[in-house]
Amino acid sequence: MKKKVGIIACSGEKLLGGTLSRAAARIVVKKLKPHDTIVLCQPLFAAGGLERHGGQQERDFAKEHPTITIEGCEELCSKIAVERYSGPVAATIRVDEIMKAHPELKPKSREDLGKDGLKLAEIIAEEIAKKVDELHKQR
Amino acid sequence: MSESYDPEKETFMGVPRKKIPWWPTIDYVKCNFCMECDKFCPHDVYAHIEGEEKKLIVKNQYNCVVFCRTCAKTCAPDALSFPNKREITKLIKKFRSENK
Amino acid sequence: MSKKKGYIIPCSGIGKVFGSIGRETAYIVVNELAKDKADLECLPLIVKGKKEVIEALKENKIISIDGCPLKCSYNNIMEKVGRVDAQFMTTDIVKENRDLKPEPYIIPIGENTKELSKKLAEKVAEKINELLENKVEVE
Amino acid sequence: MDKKLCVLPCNGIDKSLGVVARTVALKLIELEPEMNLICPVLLNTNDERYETILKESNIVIIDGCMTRCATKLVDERNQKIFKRIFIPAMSKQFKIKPGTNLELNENGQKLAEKISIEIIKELKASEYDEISIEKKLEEFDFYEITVDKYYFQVPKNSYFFNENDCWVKPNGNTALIGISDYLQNRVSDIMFVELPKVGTEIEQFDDVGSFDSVKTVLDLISPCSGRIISVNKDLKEHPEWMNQDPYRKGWFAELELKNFDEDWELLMDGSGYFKYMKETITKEKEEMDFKN
Repeated sequence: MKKKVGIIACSGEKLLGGTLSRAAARIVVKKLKPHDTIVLCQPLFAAGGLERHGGQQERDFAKEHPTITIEGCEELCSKIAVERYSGPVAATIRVDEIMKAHPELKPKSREDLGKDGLKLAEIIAEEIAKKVDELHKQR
Repeated sequence: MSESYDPEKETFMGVPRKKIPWWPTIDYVKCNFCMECDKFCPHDVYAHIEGEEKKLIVKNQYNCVVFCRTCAKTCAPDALSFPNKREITKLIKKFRSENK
Repeated sequence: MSKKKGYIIPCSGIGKVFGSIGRETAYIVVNELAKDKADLECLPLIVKGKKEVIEALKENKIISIDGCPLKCSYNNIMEKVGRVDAQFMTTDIVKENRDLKPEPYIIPIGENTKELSKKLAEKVAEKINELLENKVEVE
Repeated sequence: MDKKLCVLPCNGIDKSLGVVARTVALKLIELEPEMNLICPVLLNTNDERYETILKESNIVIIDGCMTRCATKLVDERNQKIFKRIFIPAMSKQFKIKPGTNLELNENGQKLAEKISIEIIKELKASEYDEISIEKKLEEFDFYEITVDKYYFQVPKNSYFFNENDCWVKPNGNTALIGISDYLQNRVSDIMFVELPKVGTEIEQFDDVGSFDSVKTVLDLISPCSGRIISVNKDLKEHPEWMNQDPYRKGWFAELELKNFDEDWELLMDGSGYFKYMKETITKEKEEMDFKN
């Protein structure tokens, strides 16, 4: 049985990169790889085992399953959180790099991605899906 | 539930699902085809029929969860009805005692 | 009125619509209702412990917006900064407007979700004015 | 005060803030003799002795400064927290500066006094003393299965289930009813509850009130027959308890049982329901595969 891959979007609220990373994560988990991936929430890693349904589940899951973080900017918040509370990250996707690789696509804003933004989110999502397949091949 | 849910095999409290007459009945006088019930039900009990006078029918009645009446709650014109729960409980008890 | 600002920290909820209401609220306040008096910060950056951000928060007013009882924004800010001046729950605004059921989809958010975010944004903006006019501390 | 409580101050003896933290703890156990004092040094060195007390009680944590040693001591444990006290924040709130000398001056004493009184006041106001029907539900043994990142728990004994994922916990001729961990997970964040009217007579499998989330509205389908003698009014303010603690704090209604021994025949015990629940989860997974 293939192990599920944890997707942790940086979901930073301040930057366009955050909105894109969140959108891409949802496309992967809902459309491209619904059976092989699950979304984990970055702040929950630190919020830890607050209530019973707290982040303890994020930490435990990330210890036993491969994880891919989607970073909206160079701060790499998700990667750092996962490595601090659970363990090494299997792969990291840099949204800002993909944006640079597609100058023709100009997302509208962090509030509203617009057509170009959604297309970019699709491209990022495909990149993640490819990584998921690679991870499953390695298993 | 999709094809993988096979009413033949399914049981409820040990009684074959096919033996329990539990599903919604649509009162087509009241029903305004708002489709709220179909939107609510996660078990594909209802189905849309294009171009028919009765645009909504109960297609997979055995997908319906016994004793669950929540779709009737979402029905504004109150057009959905279910069998009497006490009769159904009696029927289940009778079946179980006969097949102990 | 102090030149200070109100920093809004919405939670990064990604799986449910409650997170989106928090972000949408923050954008409305920062872009419209309290234009020069409010700003927002990425919660993952605070979780990561970015010094500049934490220092900036300390000198200003901090408003957390959370989407579920785990309160990752509130708890992580208390952990890393030690103070939250006002906390909001998007679930409260949903409870107060039972007729406005938020749509479950997130990209893009539905009309009810936008409406709820506007209502919450008004409350948050009002609170920021209160905090910045030191009404709260004077009592 | 029926819920056990303990207090854990930090052990900062090199700063007045730490001394204030300790003084608050000492004042608390004076004002509230039932409260246990947890020694941070002993907890740090060998904490078997504290194992039971910590497990059964909620804790008041008092940190003297930003290093937060008391919080760190408790952080790794899945400990129920009643209140976190951060002395610098309190000093700002009460506008009293404890000064720097380690022998607490008059201000330091006053600050410690004010903080302990506030904690006691909050204690009294919290559910511990309120005469809301605080159901004394002890710890319970449970089966557990993890699916992706969600835990699904089922108590091993004294709870009985119907196939609509609702439970009954009989106790003499009365019983509590509620929803299972599986059902609360499937419905997700519960926002509103419609509690039944006290005094209503119900038959087994009747619907007894309902609970709404953004996703759906569901009725609680009663596993047993009887008369409603009380309802969990706290759920009006805290519907999320049904999600966080579905078998205890999230209880829904209390009934006076009518013929439970007959109802019982149509119910499953903990192990039976755990098996049934696992089958439902696998069926749902297969279905998801089918759909993709």
